[in-house]
Amino acid sequence: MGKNHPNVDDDVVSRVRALESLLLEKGLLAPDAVDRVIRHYEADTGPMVGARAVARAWRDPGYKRRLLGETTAALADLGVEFDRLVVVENTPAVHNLVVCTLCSCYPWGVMGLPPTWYKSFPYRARAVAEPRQLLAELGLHVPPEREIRVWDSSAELRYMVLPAPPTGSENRSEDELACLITRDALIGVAEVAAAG
Amino acid sequence: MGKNHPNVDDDVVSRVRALESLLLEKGLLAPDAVDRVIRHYEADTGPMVGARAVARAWRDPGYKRRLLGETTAALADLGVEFDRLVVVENTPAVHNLVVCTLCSCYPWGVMGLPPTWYKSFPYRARAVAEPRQLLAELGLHVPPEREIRVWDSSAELRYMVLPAPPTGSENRSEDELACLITRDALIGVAEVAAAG
Amino acid sequence: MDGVHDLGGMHGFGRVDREPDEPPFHAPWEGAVVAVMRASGAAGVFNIDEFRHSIERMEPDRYLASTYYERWLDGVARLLVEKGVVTAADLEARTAFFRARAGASADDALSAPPPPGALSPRRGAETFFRPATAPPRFAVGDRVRTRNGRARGHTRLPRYARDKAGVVAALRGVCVFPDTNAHGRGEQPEPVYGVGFAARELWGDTAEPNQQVFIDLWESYLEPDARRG
Amino acid sequence: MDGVHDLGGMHGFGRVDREPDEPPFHAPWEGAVVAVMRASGAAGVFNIDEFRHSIERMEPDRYLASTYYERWLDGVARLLVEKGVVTAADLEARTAFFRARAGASADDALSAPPPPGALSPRRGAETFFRPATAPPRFAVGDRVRTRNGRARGHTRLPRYARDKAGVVAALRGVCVFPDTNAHGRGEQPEPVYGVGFAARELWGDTAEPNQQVFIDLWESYLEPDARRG
Repeated sequence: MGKNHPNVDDDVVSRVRALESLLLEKGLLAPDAVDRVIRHYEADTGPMVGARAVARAWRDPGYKRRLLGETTAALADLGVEFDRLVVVENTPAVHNLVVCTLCSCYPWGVMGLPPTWYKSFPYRARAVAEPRQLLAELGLHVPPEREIRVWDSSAELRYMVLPAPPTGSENRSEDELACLITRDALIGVAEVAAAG
Repeated sequence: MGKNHPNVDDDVVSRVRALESLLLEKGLLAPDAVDRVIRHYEADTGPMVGARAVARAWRDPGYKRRLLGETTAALADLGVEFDRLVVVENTPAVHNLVVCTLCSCYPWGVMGLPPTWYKSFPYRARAVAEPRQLLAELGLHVPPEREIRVWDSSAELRYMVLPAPPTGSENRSEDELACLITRDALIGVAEVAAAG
Repeated sequence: MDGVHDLGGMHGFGRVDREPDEPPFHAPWEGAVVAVMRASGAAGVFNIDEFRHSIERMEPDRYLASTYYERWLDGVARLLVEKGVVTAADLEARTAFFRARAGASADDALSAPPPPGALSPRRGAETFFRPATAPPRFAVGDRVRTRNGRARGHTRLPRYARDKAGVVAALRGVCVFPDTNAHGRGEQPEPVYGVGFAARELWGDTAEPNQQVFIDLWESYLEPDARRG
Repeated sequence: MDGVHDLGGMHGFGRVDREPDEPPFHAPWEGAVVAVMRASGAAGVFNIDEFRHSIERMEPDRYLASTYYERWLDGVARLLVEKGVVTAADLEARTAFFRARAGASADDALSAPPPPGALSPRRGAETFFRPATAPPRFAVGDRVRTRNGRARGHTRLPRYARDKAGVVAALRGVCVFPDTNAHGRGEQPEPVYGVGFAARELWGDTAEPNQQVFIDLWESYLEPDARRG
């Protein structure tokens, strides 16, 4: 069924160690490279850059226009260098959903590591062909009159959803709003809920 | 890669025994059913019915017309009850090839058990899309001016190729000819070679 | 369903290897699977379309990692459990019994002799043809186009031949319809047509030259071809 | 290539399960695979298209039985061997070394300190855009049709979107062409178009209502749409 979780498989671990050690030996891998990668993603988990961009867009109509129309510049405002993001906006008429059917392309530089379910075979298989049913199974009911646009990340462009702000967002700061924005909402499998 | 040969896997063997014994217990399986199946196919291996029909067709133009046009009746002449065979004739202009892409349908009643390669994933995948290259890899070079017709056994019809007779066939008896006709020739991945 | 079983045109499976002097079965259990499948079919536990669909429902990675008779085993076992002939618990327990007793024969697990009256599997008597109830919609020579889209359940219209134009080459008779028969919705017989497709229609400019593919297709897979390519 | 990785529209994979509070990596070796992949890429051993194609070349049953980072591991290892950076024999021997020494760290196999000068992986600096050398063939609003047929090698035109009509929704810029770049035939940059397809065009009458799919497609995947459906 396509495992979501790795075997604690000695052979896999040994093979990774072998590659690591051979590349170390040949001077292709820096001694601290593995630790750096792991520390980077453990420190910088989740979609914080994307969430900050969305929160700012909700508060600032000018930034929202830039995020949608001059995305690379809008990300540079947040200190992020990423020249191939496309931001797609949810509206009352349109719900957006992001997938990569051929592999698992995802905007790592903006949204961190992709979650395992995004990389799973059922998600890759079903999102383009039965998104409404899939979203309903995930708890998001999109009414039939609302169009679903699915973005299959087949080239080097990467996609992020600009979700609708939750009710009451006008009374919250950008930082408070950013904390409400989940990775799932930036992929399009959830809405952003108002916090209690 | 899709194994061609079974694991000597205790679990598979145990599971088969379990089904066998549960069906015996419930009176759904006759005590001698397994032995009968195995003895039947060990005694009656290979494509003998099909080979006899082809050999007769080579010797007898009237039988050939019947085999191509009234196939069920022509098989009944050989004592075989099979109401859904289609016989396709190789000619200088046309080479025929039989496959089943969706499972591994095959005329068991006429040609015995299908060979493992016929049921293999590469054969099922490639025969409809790159038959000329596939046949060349199997040693049968079909010149570009000769059309290849591939028969994908998607319904309950079953297909058998009527190959071209080898040179010198007019000097041989029907029984001698039948012995020259291989299963591979009846599927369309080989020609019938004249014996030395 | 559009599963990994629908292999026509797929890449990545390597070369076709032929085994010289291949035996009928590579182990006796393969013959036993054939006997179990036939006995279950003869007893009316399932029909051939349910059987094919059961195999298609294997987990995709297991389908691709299994041999032909391993797939049969999986398909038969699933149906025997789904149809309530055996329980999953009984099957697991009995499997464990034999796993602990290598070399035991099937009746070693029986506390009494098997009941009489079991059917011996027979071959060849079954027919899939049914009487025509209406004239066929298409005639030899008609240009037809196959249905577009995904198959909701079992189907015999391969994915590589969806939304493609072909020519009716033969009327094959009226046959049981797998798409309903596999799902307990009856035989609903339909005319079957032998349809020829130019390789170029199926495979575009990656087609080999001078090739056709013929596929036997049920009437509801087809519509008249309105477009000319 | 049209392999099992091309999953859009396939059935048989079950439900999507989300893991609550999923950690960044489920084990440290996953992070090590990311580091090894990035270091090899940064050293110019392979490009991203070669890497994707390498993963696609896994044996199909193993692809479907592996996790995401297991597939990365397979893809990286294959390329490092094919490119001659490590030999298959060295990789097997080193793997055996660590299999016999659970818990050993990577440098335990080294007889001398690693040479200086290794690159640290960097992120974000790479761009896939290239200067335009010719005007784009299509404009926003143009009706286009995707190429029919099988992919000979690596491609980013999914199988479910072959021989389908859509409308150009956006010009994405000129980008490295994966179909050549994955095979050592150069970057051969082409305009990329965001093309919208009605779900009904892709999935026929099995489509859900009111849906479009947008796919970014290179110019040579497209031709002007001559037919009107």
